[in-house]
Amino acid sequence: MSEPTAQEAGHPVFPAPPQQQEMPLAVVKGQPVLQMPQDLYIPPDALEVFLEAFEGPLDLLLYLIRRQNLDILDIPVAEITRQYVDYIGVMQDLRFELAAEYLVMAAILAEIKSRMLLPRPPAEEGHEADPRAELVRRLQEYERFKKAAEDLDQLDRLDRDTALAAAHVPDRSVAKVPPPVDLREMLLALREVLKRAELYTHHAIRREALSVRQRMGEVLSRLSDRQFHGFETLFTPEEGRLGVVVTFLSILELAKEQLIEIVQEAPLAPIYVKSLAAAANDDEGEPALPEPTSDGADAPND
Amino acid sequence: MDPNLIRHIVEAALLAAPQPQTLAQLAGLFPEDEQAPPGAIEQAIAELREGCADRGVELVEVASGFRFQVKAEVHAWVARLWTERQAKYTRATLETLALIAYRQPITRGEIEQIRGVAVNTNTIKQLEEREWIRVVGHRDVPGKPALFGTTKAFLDYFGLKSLDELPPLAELKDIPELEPQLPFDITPPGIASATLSHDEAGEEHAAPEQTQ
Amino acid sequence: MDPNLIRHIVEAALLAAPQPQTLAQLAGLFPEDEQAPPGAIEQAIAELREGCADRGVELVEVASGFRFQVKAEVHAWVARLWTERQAKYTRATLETLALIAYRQPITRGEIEQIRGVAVNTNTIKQLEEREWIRVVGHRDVPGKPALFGTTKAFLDYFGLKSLDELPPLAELKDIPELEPQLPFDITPPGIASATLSHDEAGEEHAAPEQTQ
Repeated sequence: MSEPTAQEAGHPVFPAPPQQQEMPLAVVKGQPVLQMPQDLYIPPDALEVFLEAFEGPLDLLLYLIRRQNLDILDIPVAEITRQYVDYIGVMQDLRFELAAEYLVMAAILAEIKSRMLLPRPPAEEGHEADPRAELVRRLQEYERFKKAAEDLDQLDRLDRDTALAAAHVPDRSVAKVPPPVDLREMLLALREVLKRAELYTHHAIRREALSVRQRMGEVLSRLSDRQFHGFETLFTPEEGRLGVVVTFLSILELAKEQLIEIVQEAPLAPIYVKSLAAAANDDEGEPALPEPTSDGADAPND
Repeated sequence: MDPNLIRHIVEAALLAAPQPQTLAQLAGLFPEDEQAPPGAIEQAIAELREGCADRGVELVEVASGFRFQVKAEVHAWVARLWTERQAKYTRATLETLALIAYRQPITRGEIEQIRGVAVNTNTIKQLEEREWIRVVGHRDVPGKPALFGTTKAFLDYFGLKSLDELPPLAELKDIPELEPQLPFDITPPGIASATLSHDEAGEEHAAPEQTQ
Repeated sequence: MDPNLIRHIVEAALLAAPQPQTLAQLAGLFPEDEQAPPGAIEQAIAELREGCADRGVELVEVASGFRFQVKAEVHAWVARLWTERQAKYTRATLETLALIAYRQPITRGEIEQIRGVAVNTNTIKQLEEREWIRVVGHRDVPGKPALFGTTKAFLDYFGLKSLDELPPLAELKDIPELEPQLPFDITPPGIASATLSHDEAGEEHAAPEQTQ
């Protein structure tokens, strides 16, 4: 028996919990330890503190391994088990669900211990995993995230390390954004109108050069001061021949619709144009508009 | 104590505090054993105020203390943080807009004549507020009705150089394949008139005879 | 459009907005017909960032966009504005959060498996109420346990642009007392190997004693 487990054959060699001493709460391998907790032996009256100080049995085991150099192999299983069972009575007043996990850990340790003590069947020699492997893996895994939690806590975070900068906004009125309109939507709406218009009216809307319509509005705007303007001044030669023609057509159309007046005092004399549709009522806005119904009756000469 | 540090502290505190801060409150940020020298906070405030010349916020003093606030000149943009999308335009609005685009200059009465229903005042106002239509004059008939035309903003919005780029009316009638591509509901022609009456809440039906 | 005006608008908007703003959101402050030129907002951000060198605040980018925040070096003073506001988080909360952050999506059972203790319902609730974590799905196993992931608010709170910026997860550390005796080079058969291979995926099957 040269197995490492053989070394522990003589236990329990662990000293009893040192309740006779005042400060050290436990003694590990003969060394009194002042910090809480010292090893798996938890004095019942310290149990509550103990449970709060550690995040669970893995945390405790890690602590013991890293700080106390506890050899997991050197755990007196029988003693631990006996003590844990004793705790059950104490824990009834405490958070039992937390304590249960420590009991589970004790069971795991006991199981490891017992598996290591048992002789292995020769056939499985070399195949059976070390019973501690799973525990070690879990300890390592837990340690990573314990460290990650500490790193996370070190990050600059709002409220603790920084604060949002904000300026006052004197006017919090909500801006209204008009809806988007698809050109095709508008065209389709128009088509519907035209379909209905054909039902209601005898005159269909003719195809028109829209640039003339646009120019009509522009000419009217330029004439909005109700003054006579030189006929030539309405043209912009830079637009080229087509632009001149469009302007000319729009003037003819405006004249036909009696929206402008064209004056020539004598043959070959200068021609003047004046708006009959001047924006005289512009400033008066809505109230100046006639009733919609009478308005509708106003334009039969279309 | 470094005046720059004091200025940084005052600036950060004014930007972090939910309320305006008085000089006394600002002085209270410094621990007793490391008070800001007398006048240092006033000095920091003065410097911060000047430093706002080329910034989007300004440091102002109000009844309850000092605060940074958004400058009025950029408010129009900042206000868009709290935007509210208006509801989609109704069919009535789109029809009115289309008629103004294709038949300008046109009066409201003429639009009503073609549509067969009265045009809600809000419809016109909506389009005017969007600056897509404007009054280009008044027809010289009794009542002097306003003549509406479209604007450059209208052309810009739809990416048109001129109205000529709108499809001709004749073409419009012959493009049924337009329909399947449209993302919105197309009312089947059969029930179109019935549905249209619900388009706009305040829209009264004009008697069809009126348009003859 | 004047670059200074754009910078003022961006600065004012970032200080006026209750949340960090993305480049797209900032671009949305400009109306359709007067968009900021391409790259202008990025330029404004860069200038504002530089302009913070001699100020008490800084412009940072976090997961949900850009924001101004108090510089860490003056925060100690600014923090006196609030008497007791700094929530301290317990180790249980931080460990749970770290597991969700690094191992998401992860179930509560998987967290418990790694931590070796039950996760308090309040811990999860607290993290959910802070909107640092959320349920991102359910694992397709009996009981359909919820899978948790972190949110943008979590990244924002910790001043991170993405999960990539989390501190790297530590390497597995050797357990010195045990390691030399452990035959890790021998492939452990049976349950042990199955469990070990699930190292990264989060393990469902624990030792039977572990599960509640």
